[in-house]
Amino acid sequence: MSEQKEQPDLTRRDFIRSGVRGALLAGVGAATGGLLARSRSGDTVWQIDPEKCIACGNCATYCVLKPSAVKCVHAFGLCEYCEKCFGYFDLDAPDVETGAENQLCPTGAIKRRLVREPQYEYKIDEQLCIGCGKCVAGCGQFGMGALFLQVRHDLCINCNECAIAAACPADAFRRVPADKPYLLKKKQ
Amino acid sequence: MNASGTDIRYRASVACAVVAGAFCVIVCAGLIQNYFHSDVSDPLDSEQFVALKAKLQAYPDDEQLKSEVRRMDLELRREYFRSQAFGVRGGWLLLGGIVVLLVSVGAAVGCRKTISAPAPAGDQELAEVRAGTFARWSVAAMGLVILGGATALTFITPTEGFPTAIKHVEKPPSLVVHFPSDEEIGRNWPRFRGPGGLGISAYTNVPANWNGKTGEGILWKTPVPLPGKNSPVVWGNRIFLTGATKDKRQVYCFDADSGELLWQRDVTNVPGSVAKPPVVMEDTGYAAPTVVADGQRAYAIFANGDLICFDFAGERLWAMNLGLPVNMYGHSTSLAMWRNLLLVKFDQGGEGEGKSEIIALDGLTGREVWSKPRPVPESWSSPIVINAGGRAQIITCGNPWVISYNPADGAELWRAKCLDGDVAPCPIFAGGMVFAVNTVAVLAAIKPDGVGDVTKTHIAWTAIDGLPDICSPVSDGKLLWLMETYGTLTCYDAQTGKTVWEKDLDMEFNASPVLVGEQIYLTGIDGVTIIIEAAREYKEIARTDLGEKVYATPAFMDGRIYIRSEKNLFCISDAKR
Amino acid sequence: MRRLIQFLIVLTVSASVAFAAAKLPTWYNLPETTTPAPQSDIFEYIDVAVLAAAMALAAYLALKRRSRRGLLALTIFSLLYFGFWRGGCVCPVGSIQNVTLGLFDSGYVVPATVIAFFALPLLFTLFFGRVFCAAVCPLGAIQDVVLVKPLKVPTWLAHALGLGPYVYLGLAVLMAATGSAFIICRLDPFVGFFRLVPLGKWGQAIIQDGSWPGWDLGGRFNLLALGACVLLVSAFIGRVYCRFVCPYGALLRIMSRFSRWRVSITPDECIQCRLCEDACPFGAINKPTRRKNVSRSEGKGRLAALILLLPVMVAVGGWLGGRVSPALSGRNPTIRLAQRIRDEDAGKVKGTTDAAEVFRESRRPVVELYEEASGIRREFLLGGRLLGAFIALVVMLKMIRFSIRRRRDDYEADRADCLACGRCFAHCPREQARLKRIREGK
Amino acid sequence: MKKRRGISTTGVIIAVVITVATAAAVVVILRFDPTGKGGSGLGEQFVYDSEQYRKTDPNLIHYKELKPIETGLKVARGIAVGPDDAVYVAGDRKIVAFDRDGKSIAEIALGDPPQCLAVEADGTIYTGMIDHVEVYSKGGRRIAKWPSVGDDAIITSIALSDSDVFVADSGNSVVLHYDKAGRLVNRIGQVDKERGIPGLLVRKPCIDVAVENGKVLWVTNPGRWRVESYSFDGAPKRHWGRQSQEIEGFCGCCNPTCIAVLPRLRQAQSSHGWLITGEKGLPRVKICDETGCLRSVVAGPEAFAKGTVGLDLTVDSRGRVLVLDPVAKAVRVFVKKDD
Repeated sequence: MSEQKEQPDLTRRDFIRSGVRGALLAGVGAATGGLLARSRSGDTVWQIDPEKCIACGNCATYCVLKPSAVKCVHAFGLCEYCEKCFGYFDLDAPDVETGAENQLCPTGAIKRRLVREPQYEYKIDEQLCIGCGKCVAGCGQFGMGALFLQVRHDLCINCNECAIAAACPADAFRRVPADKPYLLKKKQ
Repeated sequence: MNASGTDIRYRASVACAVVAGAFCVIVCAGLIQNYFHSDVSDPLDSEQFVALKAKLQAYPDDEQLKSEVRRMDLELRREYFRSQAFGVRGGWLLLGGIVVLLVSVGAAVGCRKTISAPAPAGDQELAEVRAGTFARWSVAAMGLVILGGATALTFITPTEGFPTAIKHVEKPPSLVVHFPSDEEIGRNWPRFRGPGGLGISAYTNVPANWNGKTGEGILWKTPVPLPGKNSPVVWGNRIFLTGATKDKRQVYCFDADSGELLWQRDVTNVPGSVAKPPVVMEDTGYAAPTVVADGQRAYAIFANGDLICFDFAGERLWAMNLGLPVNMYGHSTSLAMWRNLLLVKFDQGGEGEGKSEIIALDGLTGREVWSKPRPVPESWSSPIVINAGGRAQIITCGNPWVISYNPADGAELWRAKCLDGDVAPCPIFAGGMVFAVNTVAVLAAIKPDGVGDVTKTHIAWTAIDGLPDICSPVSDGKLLWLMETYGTLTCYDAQTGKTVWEKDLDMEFNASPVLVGEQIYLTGIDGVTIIIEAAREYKEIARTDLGEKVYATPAFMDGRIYIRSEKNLFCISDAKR
Repeated sequence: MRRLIQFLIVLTVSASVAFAAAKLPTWYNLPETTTPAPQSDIFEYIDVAVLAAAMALAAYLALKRRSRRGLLALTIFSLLYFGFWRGGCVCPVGSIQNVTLGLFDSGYVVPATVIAFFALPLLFTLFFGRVFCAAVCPLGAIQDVVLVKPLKVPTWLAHALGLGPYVYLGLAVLMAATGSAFIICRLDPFVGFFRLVPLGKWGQAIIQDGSWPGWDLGGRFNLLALGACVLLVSAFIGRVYCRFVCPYGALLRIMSRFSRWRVSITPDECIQCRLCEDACPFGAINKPTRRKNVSRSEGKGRLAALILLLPVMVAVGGWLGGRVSPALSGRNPTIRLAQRIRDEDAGKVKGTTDAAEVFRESRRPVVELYEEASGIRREFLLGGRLLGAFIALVVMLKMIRFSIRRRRDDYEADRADCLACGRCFAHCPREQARLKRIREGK
Repeated sequence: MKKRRGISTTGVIIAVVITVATAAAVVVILRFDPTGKGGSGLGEQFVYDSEQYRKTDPNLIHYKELKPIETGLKVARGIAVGPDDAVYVAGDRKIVAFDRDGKSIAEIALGDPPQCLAVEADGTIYTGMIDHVEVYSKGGRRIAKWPSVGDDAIITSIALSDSDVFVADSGNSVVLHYDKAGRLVNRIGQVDKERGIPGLLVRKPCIDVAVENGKVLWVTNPGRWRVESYSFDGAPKRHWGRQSQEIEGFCGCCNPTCIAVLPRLRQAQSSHGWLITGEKGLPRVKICDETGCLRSVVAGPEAFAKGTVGLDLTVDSRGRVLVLDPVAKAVRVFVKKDD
């Protein structure tokens, strides 16, 4: 076990090591280089396609945040300001007034305001909305579909894979460019 | 070393940690209790509240019930927000507690941290060997655990596949307006009398000798199911014909190489198609008009006004009925095309009845693009589309007008009054001149660059010798030939209108003559084809017999002639089978 | 099926028809739908810069400066920045999946920042050892700060559990490559905590409009519960996630094995004082070997047997992986939908699911779905075989490694296992001497 | 090292903690439902439930369904009955016709996608495109193309009398009265306080018109959940209808979407002024008498796919109710049970 014997052994090992290191470096470089060549720097964020959404309620509970980053939004341009709003009133509401017994939203997040008889404005109080989509279902089934769910980007932390997207039965989540982060329903 | 100082710090840290830990446990318990108490996020899921609402359904006008619901709603929400606020406050307290706990525990551990003296080394070598063995065995055991887990997984999950079936591919509709180029048209025989309807073959390598009885020179022969006087139309390797009887109409597509009937389609289910059969003469039949093809689709019209379009695969694209033509021989004007427009000359009724018109339809959809009424009574002559005077023109013959239209919008370009009677021969265009002819009228040479009524200004010459009543003229630009039904062939000088020669062939003709290079093919009703020189003197080159009656003008393609006899479709070719 | 679909819009009337909305009074201003913008992507580039700088600093602190205190400070900074500010996303651990999907699906574009997050720690490790783990990774950091009383995990158990990262990595790559799921993200134990204190949300609100969004806490109960459990364990078993779970750690181990420079316990030479023997809470210190009278022939025979067994086991693993692939493919949404539709059609299951109902409403031909599913199954078959072979290979290589006796003269940090945390420095008397020299030198 | 021999309390506590935590972690992971299989987990209060209105009292249904006629269309828009009870359906870019037994008899290619159609007794077809009307002969040739009604126009229905053509323009909430040559005669249904016309209110393009006995024009006013009748000079005559999810009313925010006049069938039965109405939201077809009182349900919501929008209906001379189902892309045929 002399010094002379040790020396070549170590250098051989070092040689192999640096060889492998070079190979690994080349591998990582090739993979990332190839991907970089394809990557466009444009950032993307998660969003719900309202045309696909079925208002199943998963958005309210599958988000990694609580309350969910998904909220109901209202496309006022689509809204008909109905007196009997099916997103506001329970289907079997006894009356068409703002009493709690008539309201559809379980968290009372929709506010009603008279514009001009018989037109009423309905606004979402986002502090209260939990994104359950109940009003979305009502408005979609009987109304204009002016209420729909969207990921609010002041809340969303843009997970690598959105937990709601993984649980969405309608495949309604997709990544959209960050400079156009909303898929709002518009007048067709 | 300051032992006592460390000790005090240690004890303080431990005490702090214990307090923080207890605090954390209490807060945590409170939070968990709160979490399960408020249950998910549903303030209204209280049974009492639901029952109250259900009751309200039964008594919708009970004001007291209503106020009860509202009160309870308010209460539940207040409770919900209180619980939420509790949760948030508790969360912060817990976080603070954990931080204090961590810091104090860290401090306590830090105080007690001493670099411990190593334990006495036992039999290091043995320990090392044993460690290696242990490691090996534990890794092997873990590998086995994975193996076992995977095996178990294969047993508990079904591996059933998915049913498969043949995928149905729906071809996308082509929306691009496509029409064949002049060059493509020139290579085919897309309409009555070939490219441009001029009766001129683009190929000169066609056979000159055949015999229908012995089969000599006949590449194939295929029976045509229903009778018809229309001529074969050839595009690529497809030949189109129609056939009809009083109450049945069909369109056929044959393979040009084998003669196989690729498809045959009944023309039924046409909106407004009249059940009553039209009046026709036996000379004309129910399927006199010739098909037109544009490389993608074939169009056919029948004596009862049914107009139909198929693609080359035999898929019906559209159909319509133009109304039962009022026409004493039966409708027999063939179709024409310009670019994507299908041109239907639909002359009917008596003089001054105003029933005649010319219609242009979009070939793909059958949608009408334009239509123009025509100031003529019924006629049989087919239109041609020419390029003359720097513009595209549709040339039509009627009694008494020869009218030229702009094919793009149907605007009338010029008209000349020179015909009379039941006009059947088609106009031709040769040597810069339009020639229109009918028996009992004249042969007129008209310069096609006029505007408005050009009767007085643009008719170069007229002549009256040997005027035909069925067969259309043919011209190479220098000479022009007229074939009269009873066999009188007249040759004119196309420039001057002087008769050059006249020859009585002593045969009956319905098919129009076709110019093939320097020769003219004349096919008589009895099936005999006479081939003469297209020259200033009459000279017969050959005479050959098909042995079956022929009413339709043959189609000439590369090395082949297609002749429709009364019952069959023949392909004549020098190339032996 | 507790909850059927209530709601499906069949666009028959409204399609391609323009329609005027309500005629409202002129004084009424139509409210705009508020659309808060997402965080600017400038932040992501800043993140990349911070990552690179933090790793450079960690390398300096661990290798050159040999400062445990500095590393601890950096650890806390990383925890705050990458963890609580950024919400733990995108982290290099999760980026494995993006990169995999990017390599397998040409339609998927991996953002440049994610590629940087994937590659930078690998490259740093190749040169400086696992300095990323030491003080930059927020997942490691949160475990590190709660490590109160490290217990020694028996080496044999540590080696057995050390298979975990490879299995996890293989599974994650398979799931990502087939476009099925990002399981690393789904099972990330710490996101709940990172999102509990929404530093990023506060910062964003303040930067963007100067508002204060309130003291609300975020985070899901189940995620928090998982995180709490892992943290509780890691208070006693140092970095339990990093050592026995983290798939990125598996990659870093490979890189670290061949690193150019690395942490050494002693600043100069080992005097074999054995004081550092128990210094490492992660069991990453190797003792010197002593071979004197162990018969080598026995070891050689075993080694030969294992090497011969290697291809056999790899083949067995591959075969078994193929057998397991249908079970694994159940995680793919398309496969799941196809199975559901098939079972519903065959009457095997009662009722329907939202997904199945949406599919039926879409009127897409079932055969098409089945074909797509069969295609994915084939991918899974291949992937499963490779995964099985990979796991078998790892097991066999580990066993072979334990059969080779390496010669080691000094106490050394294990090339692969060492997290470069710097805890052992203080245990070395040579280090103490060095520090003293520095102090006195000043 | 000494501790190895005896077992310290701290060691036990730590071991217990580790075991419990590990077990809890495993349980939590197993309880994870990343694929959403378990549903949202929200309470009943968060579920929108309209199922109770999707069932009809079978005693109210006096009609039974025969074999439907498959139209073969991709988009089915409008239905009308022509001479000899031939059924005409407009959709895609064509009109298809079937004889009274459901056999295909004709197909007419159109240039634009049709929205609706009406067929005269002689077989002339009036078809409404988005903004204009085209007239086709019985043979399928286009006879006339009327000028565009305007950019905002959405033509949703056409009705004919002997000399008039009524065109419902949902885009402008008005019924346009033309003569047969395409000259605009009058605009019916615009807000007119003096005559007591509240105006047509629509939220989705779905105004339908029908002519009763060649004298009375019936128009749907979906935003007000009612039907209105007018004389041909535009004077309002009668109206009935109210909002309700119950079968007696018109559901949703905008209904009925289509109407047809029930022909007087038998001497005994006075069905004068009876209408057949079709709704969306809760897709249902029912018959109401001249006062708006429900007389019969032809088909309840259970007969149609959920979310069916854009029904059109007509009645033939035998009293068969023909409903164009845009989801099934078929003509659903309903006859009275006792027939």
